Amino acid sequence: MPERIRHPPLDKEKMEQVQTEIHLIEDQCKGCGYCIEYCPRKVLEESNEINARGVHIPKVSDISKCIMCSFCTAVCPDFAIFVEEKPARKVKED
Amino acid sequence: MVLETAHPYSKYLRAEMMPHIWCPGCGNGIVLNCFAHALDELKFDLDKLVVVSGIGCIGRTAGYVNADSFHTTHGRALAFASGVKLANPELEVVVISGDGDLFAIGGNHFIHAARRNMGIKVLCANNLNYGMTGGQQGPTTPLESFTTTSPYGSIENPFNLVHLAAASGSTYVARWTTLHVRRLTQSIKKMLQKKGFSFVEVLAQCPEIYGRYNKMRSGLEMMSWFKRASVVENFTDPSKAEISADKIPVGEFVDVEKLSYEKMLHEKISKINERAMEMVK
Amino acid sequence: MTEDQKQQSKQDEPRIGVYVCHCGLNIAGSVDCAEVAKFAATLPHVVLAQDNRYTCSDQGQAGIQKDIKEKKLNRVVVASCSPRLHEPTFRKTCEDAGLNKYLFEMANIREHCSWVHLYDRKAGTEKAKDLVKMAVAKATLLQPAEEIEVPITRKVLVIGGGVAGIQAALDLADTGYKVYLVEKEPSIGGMMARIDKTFPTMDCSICILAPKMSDIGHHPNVELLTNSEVSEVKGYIGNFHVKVLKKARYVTKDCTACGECVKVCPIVTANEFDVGLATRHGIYTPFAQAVPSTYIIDMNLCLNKDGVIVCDKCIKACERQAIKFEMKPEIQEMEVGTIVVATGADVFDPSVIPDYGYGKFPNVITSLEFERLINAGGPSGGHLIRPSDKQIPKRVAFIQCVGSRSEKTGKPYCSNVCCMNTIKDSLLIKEHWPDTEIYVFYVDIRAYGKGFEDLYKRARKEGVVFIRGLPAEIREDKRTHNLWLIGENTLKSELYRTNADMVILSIGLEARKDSETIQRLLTLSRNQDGFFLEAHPKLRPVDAATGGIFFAGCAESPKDIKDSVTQASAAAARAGILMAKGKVTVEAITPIPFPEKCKACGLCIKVCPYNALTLDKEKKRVTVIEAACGGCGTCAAECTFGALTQSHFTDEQIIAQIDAITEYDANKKTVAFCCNWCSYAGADFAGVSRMQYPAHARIIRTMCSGRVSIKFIERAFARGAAAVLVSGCHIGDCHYINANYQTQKRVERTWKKMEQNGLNKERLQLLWASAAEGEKFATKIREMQSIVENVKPEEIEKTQKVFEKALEGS
Amino acid sequence: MQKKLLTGPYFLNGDLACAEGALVAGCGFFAGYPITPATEIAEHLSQRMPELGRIYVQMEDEIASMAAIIGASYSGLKAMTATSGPGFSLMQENIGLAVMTEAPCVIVDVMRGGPSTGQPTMPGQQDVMQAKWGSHGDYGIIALTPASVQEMFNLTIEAFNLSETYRVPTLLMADEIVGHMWEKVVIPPPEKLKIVNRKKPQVSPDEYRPFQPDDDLVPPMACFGEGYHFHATGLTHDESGYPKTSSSKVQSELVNRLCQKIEKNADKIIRCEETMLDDAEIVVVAYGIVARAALSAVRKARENGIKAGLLRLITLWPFPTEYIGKIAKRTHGIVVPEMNCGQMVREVERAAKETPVTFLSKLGEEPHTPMEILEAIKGVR
Repeated sequence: MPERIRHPPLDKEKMEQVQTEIHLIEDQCKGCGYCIEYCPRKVLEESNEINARGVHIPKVSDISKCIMCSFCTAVCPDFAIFVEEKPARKVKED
Repeated sequence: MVLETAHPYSKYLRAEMMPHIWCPGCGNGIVLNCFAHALDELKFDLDKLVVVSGIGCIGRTAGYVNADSFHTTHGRALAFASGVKLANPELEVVVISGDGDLFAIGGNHFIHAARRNMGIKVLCANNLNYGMTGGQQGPTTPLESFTTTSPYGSIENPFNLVHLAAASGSTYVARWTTLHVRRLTQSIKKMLQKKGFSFVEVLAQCPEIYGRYNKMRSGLEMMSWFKRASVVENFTDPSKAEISADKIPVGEFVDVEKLSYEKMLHEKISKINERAMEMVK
Repeated sequence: MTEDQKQQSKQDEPRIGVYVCHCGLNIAGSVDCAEVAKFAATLPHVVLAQDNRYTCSDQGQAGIQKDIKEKKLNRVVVASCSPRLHEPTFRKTCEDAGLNKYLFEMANIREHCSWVHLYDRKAGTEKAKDLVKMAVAKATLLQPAEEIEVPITRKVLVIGGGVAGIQAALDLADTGYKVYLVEKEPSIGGMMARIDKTFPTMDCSICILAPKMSDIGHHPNVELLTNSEVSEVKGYIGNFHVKVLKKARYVTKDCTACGECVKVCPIVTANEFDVGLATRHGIYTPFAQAVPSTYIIDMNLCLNKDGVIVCDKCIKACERQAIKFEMKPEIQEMEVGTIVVATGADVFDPSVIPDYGYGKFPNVITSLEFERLINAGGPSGGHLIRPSDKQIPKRVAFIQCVGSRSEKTGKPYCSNVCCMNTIKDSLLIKEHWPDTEIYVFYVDIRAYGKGFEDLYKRARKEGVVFIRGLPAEIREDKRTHNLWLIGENTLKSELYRTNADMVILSIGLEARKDSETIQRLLTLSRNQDGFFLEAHPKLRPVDAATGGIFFAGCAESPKDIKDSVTQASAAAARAGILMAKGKVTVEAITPIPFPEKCKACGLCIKVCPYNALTLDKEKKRVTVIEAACGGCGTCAAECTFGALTQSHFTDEQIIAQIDAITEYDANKKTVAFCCNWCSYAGADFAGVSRMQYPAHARIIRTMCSGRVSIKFIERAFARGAAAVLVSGCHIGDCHYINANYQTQKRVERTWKKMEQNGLNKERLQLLWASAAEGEKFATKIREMQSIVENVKPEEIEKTQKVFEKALEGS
Repeated sequence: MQKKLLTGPYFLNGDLACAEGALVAGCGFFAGYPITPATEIAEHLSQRMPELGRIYVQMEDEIASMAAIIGASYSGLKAMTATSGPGFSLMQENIGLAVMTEAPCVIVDVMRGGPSTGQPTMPGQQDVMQAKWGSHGDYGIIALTPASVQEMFNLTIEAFNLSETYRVPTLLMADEIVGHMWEKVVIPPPEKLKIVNRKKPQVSPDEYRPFQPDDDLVPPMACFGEGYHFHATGLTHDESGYPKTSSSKVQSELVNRLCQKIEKNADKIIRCEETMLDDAEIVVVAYGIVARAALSAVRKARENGIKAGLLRLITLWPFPTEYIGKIAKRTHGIVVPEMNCGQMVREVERAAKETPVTFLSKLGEEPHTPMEILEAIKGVR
């Protein structure tokens, strides 16, 4: 039933995305690119900033897309990235 | 970047040893990551954990885990671990080593430890070659692939580690690649809770050497090979689980219960010991 | 037919009996039947010609049977109504009298003559004579034929798991047949599962549906394939080879629907089942009573959609280990004998009507959204609340015929259910919140069914105000989000400005967007509203034109639950007949090969839509698989070497009809070819609707327009015909899948030839007209009138010379 | 101690005495592999260990046995293995690991005729150099050698005590005859025996550095499961135990310590038995089964008026170089009978400097007879 959905759900606050913050231990990153490649929401992208090892470290393109699945943390071979939840801001009335 | 909050798994790693020596994109880092994640999910008592590893890139893991750890001579991790486990069965003994260490020079110790169903958990990072010494052909190097000692393409039929482990008698056998981090973590958790000899093989990419010689120069390319070729085939026949260029059968292959060696030994000893004590009285 | 009858009728001279029917005044009113009968008597091989009031009556039929026996008739022609109506009847009459039923021909002097030339008795009578002459010419060449029998697989495929599909499946399964029920959504239940109460009985809809749903879930004879779609259907009546794409559910049957996985799933989206008014997670079940109860993962939203298991929260939460991301879609193949199409209908999207502000004003909702809000299991727990401020409205307005009975929205039909639905809804509101003011803006209240009128009276008694006249526009007070309905009360012919807290648009039903795929898969045809076309609106309401396929529920046209269930049981019964018999006879209109003339060029094989022909290159012959043949005749038309013709529509028989038309005054006539399923039925429809058009056309019936070979067109022109009309089904609607593509090609080739030779190509017309487009057919005939009148004799002579080669071998 | 330990006189062969010695010494773990002439040690312990609630396991090969006892040692148990020449060679790499990780353990080598498979049932003293130099790299090692069944018992206990004290693998270099001959053994009651256990760390896990030595150069030893979370590796490591493979300072400090640990304490480790040595002009230096013949040869020499004396080595390594040097100065000549082609004799020569050393070699199933040694003594003049 692919109807056109016109009204937002009555309990739309449930759709509110969790607020997250991505921490990067810059100099531990070896630039393998796994976190960038396999983030399901493409939150990360390669920055042109170079770290102490001379590799391009990842940077956040759009933090709002992050859903805190923490796959970047799990797939990072160098324990250089992890995600933490920020206290959810008050849902502003649209 | 907020620095004071530490990485969630930092309490499982020896801070002074970080960062580790593995090459950019090496799969061993992910194996260690999943191992730490499994320990975290089990709220594992690190005082009870002993990590033993042999010689090779993955051999350095013992040094990185914040628990009692031992770095044995090449191939002897399992024999050493048997001593540790029998001496103190309360210890959770985990051998983290490589395909060369466990199945070439250490092959004899592997099949016997499995045969005896020694209560040891084996986490094998299979990077398809001898990485530490510069990329020589190993016991799992795929047919016709190039290494520093098979410059014309390897002519040796590689081991099917899943089949070998199952045939030798291990009570839990699973294989994942470093792309299946979620299910690898669950398999490691399950392995840590198993009683007898349990074995998890992790296909870990070695882009710097094996990848370079076999048209998969970057970690990402090897990861996409894993994604393209891996097929989840839980509890299918281990003998059919060969790894080939276009198919990597992954999943859990064996999950049975068998009385572990140390349990049988200590039960027998306590029985004999009691009888001996009566006779003495 | 016994052996001796065959010998006897082959050698004998044709002894034709012609019966011209008055059909009361339907024919006699505008055609001089006696004169036609007298004329028929003069035709060659006609040994008896008479006219009578009702040939199709029992005495009429008995008369024919008496003549066959006494007068040794070996051919019968009846000039009366459309063969689509009574050919089967008269064929049976001949068969019962011992005459092979293929030695019978009809002349359609009612729908194609008397009813369309009511005010031109002379032209009508002349045309009737011609039609009889054509029938006699064909009858002379008719040969006896034997129908072959095809076995029916005793299994049935039901497409669509709404109440209609469920009822049909249960009936058939209870009869003992194996039923495959294919449902596209994760659960069966369809539209009825989303409704709160039903009318007129005010039952709780899901409470009466759920038991049937669980019966389906546990029935030993029903194999339920949810989250699946029919991907391919081959074969023919009794022997359908079906492929169903079973999309992956990613949750196995071990799931006990405990819901632990939903608690941990990070993905949240709008639940389509609640029309988006409630949320659901990435892993979900559409509603509590879903059958099967197994949960499903929406792989478009799940984080693991690219094949990498990024998030395993649900796997860890599931004790039964029922979640398997490695599931893959599979194709399941099955052999079935019959198919029931119960694909239901969509609801109309009122956002295309800007004046009502649906989608802009929050408090304008549709009746389906109302059903979910008033439903205890729905998003608001059964409280009718205004989406803007979640308050219970004091003044509610219903607007009827939104997306029904309106040309503007392209939905001219009445959707049957909206009036009663609104009455029921108003009573529901009065029941919960008695002091709510309710206004219903309607055009006509259609409470036609059993118990409907009582409900309507009760509503009015409860104080529901019915105002005749739909509002022209709805305006919103931006601050309070209340609404102003501005329109005209047509009974008091005064304007009204009604204020309402909430407006419910009583939306109609429309054909499903994907019914086009089902149509193509099963070679069905649809009416202009997009609903599937039944074989005959009166006599075969649940059969599809294609044998072995039946309809149930809103797929055939909008209807309420009671009618859907009734139709479902009817469809089940109809399918049961075929499967109980276990065999069906195939009409003897399959191709007849002449091996000696065959060049093994393979052209015929290329055009056959049913690949019912196989070519043996070495022996240079073509063999026919009768059971697979649909009977369109396209192959016969394609063969230029005369190595293939179609039984009962042979080249000679059609040419005899062309020659009969063009025997005299050819320059004033149009030779028209119409296909049995569409344009011929369209012409019948024009007759039934008494559309008047000039009498210059003479219609030759073929099973498909693909049967009309270039030779016939050229022959008609060579015989001096003023114009030729070739007509058939719309491209894509062809009863024989794509046979009419060949018609298009042949007419275009003839146009090119006419242009090259300087002929006026307007004299050859091509018309696609469906069975319902009588108006379109009549308009074409009126247009061609001027062409026929302005054709100069020189043009005709020149045409005759150009096409004289077509006269060889006549 | 479990009551089941033997006390009092018993008639045993060397292997059984060694086994009982291990039990008395508190050996909690034995891993072995069958090899003549040491199999009886394993067989006996497989019977006795369970009675005392201790662990016996037979591994797939000697390499595994050696690795296993290091593991058991690091799990807090005293551990032992027993083998013969071929097994001893296989064990060398892991003996090196035990040295590098300073794992206390005892390896019994009941020597037989070599090289290679050699004479499995015949005596030999051909592994003594392998005992010192068998594994690669420089390191200190302790090797004792019994000459009687009683000594098989005593020296096994002594070997455990030394290995626990100095955290070093300690070798017991017996030979086939000592292993297989039956003699009377007196087993003192437990309280009479001096049993030494390894030093335990006195600091908290955060301050503990697993390879930080005390002044005796021996670091206190934490074991697995005690919450210290320490790391031990065969790689060159500093006091923290973590690998430091590219620092020459760390390498030299570590290797020197591993050597000095034994050399500096040599006087506390070395044991010899002297007979009629004070006025001896000719000294016979011998060990193991050969020393018994040498004793009667010396006595016969004295009967023949020759001032002969016997120095029987009980500690092969560290070698008593100075001591022999001193003796050599006061004697005319030294006779060294060995059942090999000259191994310990080299050390004696090095220690004796100018004093002439006559080497008396003998191979095969028969050790030297007293007469042969006597002739050699006479020949010195």
